[in-house]
Amino acid sequence: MAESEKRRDVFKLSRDWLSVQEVVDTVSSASCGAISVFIGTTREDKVGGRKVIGLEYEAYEPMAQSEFRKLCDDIRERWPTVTHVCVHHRLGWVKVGEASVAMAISSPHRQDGQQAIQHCITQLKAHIPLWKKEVYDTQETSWKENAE
Amino acid sequence: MAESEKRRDVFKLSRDWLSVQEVVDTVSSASCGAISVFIGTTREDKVGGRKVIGLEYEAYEPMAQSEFRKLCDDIRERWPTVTHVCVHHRLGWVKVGEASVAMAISSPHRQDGQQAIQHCITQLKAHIPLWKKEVYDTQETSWKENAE
Amino acid sequence: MTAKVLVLFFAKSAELTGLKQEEAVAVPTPISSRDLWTLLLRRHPRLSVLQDQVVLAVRQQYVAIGDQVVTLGDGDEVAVVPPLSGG
Amino acid sequence: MTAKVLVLFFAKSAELTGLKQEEAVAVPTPISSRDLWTLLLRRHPRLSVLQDQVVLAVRQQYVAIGDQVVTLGDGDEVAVVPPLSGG
Repeated sequence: MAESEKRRDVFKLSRDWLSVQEVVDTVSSASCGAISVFIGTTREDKVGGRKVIGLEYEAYEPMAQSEFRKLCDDIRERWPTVTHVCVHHRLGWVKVGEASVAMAISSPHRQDGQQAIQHCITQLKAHIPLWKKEVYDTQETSWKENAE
Repeated sequence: MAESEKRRDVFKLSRDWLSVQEVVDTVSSASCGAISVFIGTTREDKVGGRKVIGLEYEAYEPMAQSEFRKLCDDIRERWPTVTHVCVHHRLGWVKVGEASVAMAISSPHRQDGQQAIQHCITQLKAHIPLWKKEVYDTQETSWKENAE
Repeated sequence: MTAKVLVLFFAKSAELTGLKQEEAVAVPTPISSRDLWTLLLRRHPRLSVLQDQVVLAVRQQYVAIGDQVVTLGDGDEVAVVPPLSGG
Repeated sequence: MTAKVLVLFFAKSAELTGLKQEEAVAVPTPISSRDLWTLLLRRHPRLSVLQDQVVLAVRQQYVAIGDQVVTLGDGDEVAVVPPLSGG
């Protein structure tokens, strides 16, 4: 990597549709041969005979930002070659089939980026203060809890 | 996954700029919670004092298609939950910083897709008949060879 | 001493209390996180369904419910953090 | 017997021969892949720089250079496959 290139850590909470291209463009760099990306979408699902029609997300926004910075520090300590990190996460209503999270990591070689992206989504689920409830076709709702 | 959903395996060789969004849209599915993506780009590099300005790709096109089908069969045997697979690869001139390959795999849960995408890029490099030569600022060129 | 803190409720805790936040809640300080949770439970008994699942965040740092003592100042943020479910 | 095959050259092999393909090349059949490579080397001696790196593809299936015997028919594709470098 060029000594001069500043590493970017970008976290955005968004009420709009997520652009994968924007997330990828945010991490791209002439010094990187690899961009690893993960997109989490709302799965069509039946829970006890009720159909999930979408999810409703909320965040503790300033703390989500600070936990993201900690997560990036952790990633860079484990994989020092990681160049840029970008995570966009939805807030509010996300209907079935839409992306709720899109993240990308650039690195000179692919192995580091691929390990880092897996760590990033696992740690996001464990540590970034975000919550979702499932909304069913019956109008009922249920707060979810990430396994761990 | 809905029993009725037909699994898609899409391979495209393209002389144009690759659209990450198109690759992602090709694999998206209401039954999938996870889309794993890998993008390989041309790195800015110096080789023996010469600067790489781009790559020139060629393919044995019909055989690349048939090797891709074999690769998809192999992926589905290893990770039966993999839903759709899409790989777009550039041909011809690719300048530094542009994507030469973009691939996406959808799956109900993320672990399978993340392992499958790593296997997909590794096996593509080892088995799909594609070649690149580096083109330097001196106008010299050099055919590359994937490690392994 | 007593501090007047801002208490934030998220996700199920906001549904249970009917509140997103409560301003200028008087809290003794220093206080263990367990006593702080007990104080919140007294104000909002319905939060008891979150018992054993919840953690707190004090000035945007996670604090498990237990013996850890926190020192609070006026205006500090104390958040009720139900199990996370981002991603 | 003799078959007239289509020989395809890719990457460095195309540069060395100056050809992308050669039509109706007469080749004895059946033939080992080693003998097939030797025949191609006689036609294009500059291909010898690829010795020990190259494989062939016969009807779009990889065949390592060695004792394996292939049976060829008129119009079959035989490709010279230098080390791959996709991705």
